[in-house]
Amino acid sequence: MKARVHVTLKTGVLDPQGKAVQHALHALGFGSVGEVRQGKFIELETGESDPAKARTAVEEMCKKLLANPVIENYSIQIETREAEE
Amino acid sequence: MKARVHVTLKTGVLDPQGKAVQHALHALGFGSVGEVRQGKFIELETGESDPAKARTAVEEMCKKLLANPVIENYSIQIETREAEE
Amino acid sequence: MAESEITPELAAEHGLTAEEYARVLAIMGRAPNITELGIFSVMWSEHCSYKTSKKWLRTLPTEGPQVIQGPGENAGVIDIGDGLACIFKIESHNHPSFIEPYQGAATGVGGILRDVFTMGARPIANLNALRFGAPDHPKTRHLVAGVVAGIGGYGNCIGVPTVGGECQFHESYNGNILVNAMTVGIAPTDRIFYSAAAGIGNPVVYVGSKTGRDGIHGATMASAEFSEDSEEKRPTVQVGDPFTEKLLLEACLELMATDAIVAIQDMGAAGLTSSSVEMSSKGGVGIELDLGAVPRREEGMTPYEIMLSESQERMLMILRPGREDAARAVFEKWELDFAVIGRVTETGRLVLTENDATVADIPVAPLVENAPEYDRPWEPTPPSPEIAAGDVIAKPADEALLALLASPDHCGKGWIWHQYDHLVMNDTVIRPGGDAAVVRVQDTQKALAVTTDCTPRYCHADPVRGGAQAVAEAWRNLTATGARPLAATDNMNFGNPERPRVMGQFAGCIQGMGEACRALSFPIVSGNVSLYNETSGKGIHPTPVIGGVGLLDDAALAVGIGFTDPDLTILLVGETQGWLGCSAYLRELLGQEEGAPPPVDLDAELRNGDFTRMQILARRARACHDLSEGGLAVALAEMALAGGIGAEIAAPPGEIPLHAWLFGEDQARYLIATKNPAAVLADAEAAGIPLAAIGSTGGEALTLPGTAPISLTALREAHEGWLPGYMDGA
Amino acid sequence: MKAAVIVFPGSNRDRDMLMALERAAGKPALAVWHGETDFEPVDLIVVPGGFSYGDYLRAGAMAVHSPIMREVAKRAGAGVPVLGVCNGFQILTEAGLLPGALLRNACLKFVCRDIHMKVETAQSLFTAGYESGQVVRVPVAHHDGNYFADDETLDRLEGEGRVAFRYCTQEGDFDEAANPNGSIRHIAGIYNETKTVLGLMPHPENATDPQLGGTDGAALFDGLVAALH
Ligand SMILES: Nc1ncnc2c1ncn2[C@@H]1O[C@H](COP(=O)(O)OP(=O)(O)O)[C@@H](O)[C@H]1O
Ligand SMILES: [Mg+2]
Repeated sequence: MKARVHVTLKTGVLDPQGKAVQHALHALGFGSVGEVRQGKFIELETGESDPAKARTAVEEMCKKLLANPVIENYSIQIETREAEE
Repeated sequence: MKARVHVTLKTGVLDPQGKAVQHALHALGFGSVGEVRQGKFIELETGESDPAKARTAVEEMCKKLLANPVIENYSIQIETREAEE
Repeated sequence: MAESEITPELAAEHGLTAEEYARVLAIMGRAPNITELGIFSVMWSEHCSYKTSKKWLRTLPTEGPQVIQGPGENAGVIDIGDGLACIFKIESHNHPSFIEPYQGAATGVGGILRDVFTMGARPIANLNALRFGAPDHPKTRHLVAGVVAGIGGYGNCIGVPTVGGECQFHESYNGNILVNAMTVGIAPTDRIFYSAAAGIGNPVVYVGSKTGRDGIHGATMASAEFSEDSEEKRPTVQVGDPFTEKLLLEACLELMATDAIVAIQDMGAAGLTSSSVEMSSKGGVGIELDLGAVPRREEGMTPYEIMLSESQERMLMILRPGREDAARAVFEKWELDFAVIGRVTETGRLVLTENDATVADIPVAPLVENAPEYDRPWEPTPPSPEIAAGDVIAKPADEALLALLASPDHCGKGWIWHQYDHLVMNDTVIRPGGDAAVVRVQDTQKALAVTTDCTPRYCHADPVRGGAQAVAEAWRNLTATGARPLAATDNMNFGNPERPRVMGQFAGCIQGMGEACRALSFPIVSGNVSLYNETSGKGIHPTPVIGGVGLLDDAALAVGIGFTDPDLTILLVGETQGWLGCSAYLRELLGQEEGAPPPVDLDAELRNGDFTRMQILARRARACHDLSEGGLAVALAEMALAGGIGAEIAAPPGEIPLHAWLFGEDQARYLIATKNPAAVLADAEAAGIPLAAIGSTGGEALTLPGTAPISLTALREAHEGWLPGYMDGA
Repeated sequence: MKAAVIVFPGSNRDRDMLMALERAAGKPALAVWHGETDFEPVDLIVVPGGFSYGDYLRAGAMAVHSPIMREVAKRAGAGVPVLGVCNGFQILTEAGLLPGALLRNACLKFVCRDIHMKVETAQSLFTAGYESGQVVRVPVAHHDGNYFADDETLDRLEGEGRVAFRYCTQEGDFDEAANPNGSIRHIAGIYNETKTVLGLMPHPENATDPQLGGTDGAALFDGLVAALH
């Protein structure tokens, strides 16, 4: 069972990457572009077959490794096209 | 209108970051984790109100800046929870 | 924010004691509002006010003919001739780095860089002194990886070479790692910028990044003990933006080449508050700021948040009247925010307005001068017993050496410094890995030697001796390259000063440092204090890190530690008694951290050091290395490995047991490898310097007395294998 | 030889490069700000190392859109030699002046150390100062130096003699330990079709001064000066 994890900076935390992309897009003529935020996207094969178990495991992985709650939020999708939390 | 862009490495391009995450997850005891791929996730306010126009603009941004076609694929979602391309 | 009622409880939540809050009421003549309370709280935090340490710091020597500016400005300034000054300082980012290692360490580097370029210097070298918990502590590996990546991430991007530092492990740092960053820069002596505001009516200008809600109360966090739930304090960590800092650096230096700037101050801890208060206090003037004009990243920020934000990559300047447009043009060229946000006044008050309403009004002089100052009770550390070498178990010398070289504290740290760009700027004459690094001073023949040092184990056993030893070792490291040590900066990392034992460690270390600095004419010109490095009642080892700077008049005369040729004679400068108390040998081989540390004879340091330097400058030394932890054997192995050439050493003289001869940590010693031993011996005899020829270089192995040769390959595996292996083995 | 060094916001080896060029040419090179659209005619254009725009999206991605890059591409097309080092190499691939891309180092860490590389051929403007097959020692300092291209491109590069340098051991052998970043087929630098554009990750400009521990990079600049005299 596959999981997709999005790790994004918390609102209020400076996002130099997003700021730089926004700046570059303006310079390229996309003047109407507003805020840009850049995050990480991780796809992984959980090796679980039960969605609930898979979610619990990925939740755990996020807490332990994939995200740092000091500055980041994460969201998890199990298998494809499932509604996000 | 918001857009969400996923930029991922093409299959065939080695993903050392994904491999390192997989390795670290195994070490943390998530032994059943299979392949892990890491990509970028960019959220942006397009400043457009028409979904078709927004998509065309973001498509353009991906080609010009957000993704490098030699190594990366991209996918675009306009506004929230819309089906992916 | 709705105007909350100010109660003593709220004041207490802001870290103010009842007595301190009473003082606030007396100064204000009324209850402060929330913004004013916030300002008092951060200005009177340990981090900004030095309320605990001031009394002791005053005892350090800070003057000398080379000193242009001692402590009290953003960084210390010393004269290096040719119309140039060297500007440097060290600073800690301990707490943030524990919570978010990458960003905490990165923003630490960003902060110390700003302290140096705000004075007009172009940074030319960075160093970092790191202390982590026990290697087997579950958090350590992750912290090492993050901190090192963060330091590299910031310094590499901005393009300042990171050329030195140190890294040690000890369980006392399990809950409180230390990340101390040092920056060294160069400025013309006639273009040094200070922070005292002047010129009634002059514009106050904000430049750099926009202000966000990040890091509010970082200064107070740095002044509080950690508890188990310190996760709660998380949002106080900032994200670094080295690209913006690079632009800020170039823009500031560009504007500094004109006469537009009256005064300038970076916004570090406590942001706009401490910068505006310090500028007005030093200038004896008032400052009025219109908070509505402050560039910001987020909507709805309150005056309290704007004043306390610790957003990075920002500066405050006072300009000469009429120079606003010229200055604006420079910052706009570099695509940075620029805003006139206020003016200098004659009132002596810090007045903040928003939409024409006054939101804070504080008399600056009492805010600064009536800041609390404590003479906290302290207890001296009880002396540790002296340990006789004969009472220490002797292990086979080869085994002992290999074990020491493969131990966390004494292994090669290349895994770390290869992640740092130590070559950018094209001036790195001596790279990391030896004693001090040496970087050239552009447009001159000169070079600076730079180092950081401290042996916390010694400081723990005997703070006075340990404090003196840290200074002596920094001085020695500079000397061993051929440099003349000029001045130092210090980072005082300690536990909770409200415990008399900890306060006693602080007082003791300062005493020892002061004695050594005086004896070696090595004044302290800047520094930083980090207290409350304590978790659940467990404090760190006392860690007064000394950052040293020395000068070589001719960069070509610098020597490294590596043996350059076979058939060199190896000379040992200084006296060896075989002091094993508190040694690396005891700790790593016998698992004992005990005994009194080696005595520090400052006269011998001075004599032996001056002699060694003279030999280097007379081109008699092909290589030179000072002796420190691990003693003679470890120093020899490092010289052999650095040069890729082996050596053979004779048996110890007289009655010194072999293990004490090889691993004793007697101070004031150097190894010199020379082609011309006779000349050096003659000089030593004439000068009354203890000197002995102990062996010679050559071959592919190190041969210690009474053991089979140890191949360089085996030495290298031990020395270079531990850290990468540790970091790989998850 | 008159050379120009392009300076982007975030370039940080521009001065190192200017020093190396001046040492070789005996006269200062021109520093050209990224916002310019034109500059005086020169014999060589250099895109130096650093972190243009912080390299915040992808190394080199944003610099490509600087006004000056249009002019650089135009002159490259007209045959003016262009040298891209480190970030400059990344920028030239992003700009499509060189094929392939530079990925995150396989070890995932920034790496700063001396490496050895083999000069594949002395038959180029840039390597005329070397012997074919010569092994030289120069430093690298990068986070994204892991060269990648698809097999077809790689075969073509090799077939056309367009691999400029490969990482190797001191003895000239190719092994993984000698490859600091995981680059495919050990590639450290490549040419365009006409061999007038060179991109490489290592820093020859940081190996031109005996006081700094090595001079193996000097021949690259000396060779250029001789060829472009
Ligand atoms: N341990 C110390 N020894 C000497 N000077 C110190 C020490 N700690 C702080 N100082 C000096 O006190 C001043 C204030 O330091 P600090 O608050 O750390 O500076 P900043 O506000 O730039 O962060 C500086 O001039 C610094 O050099
Ligand atoms: Mg400061």
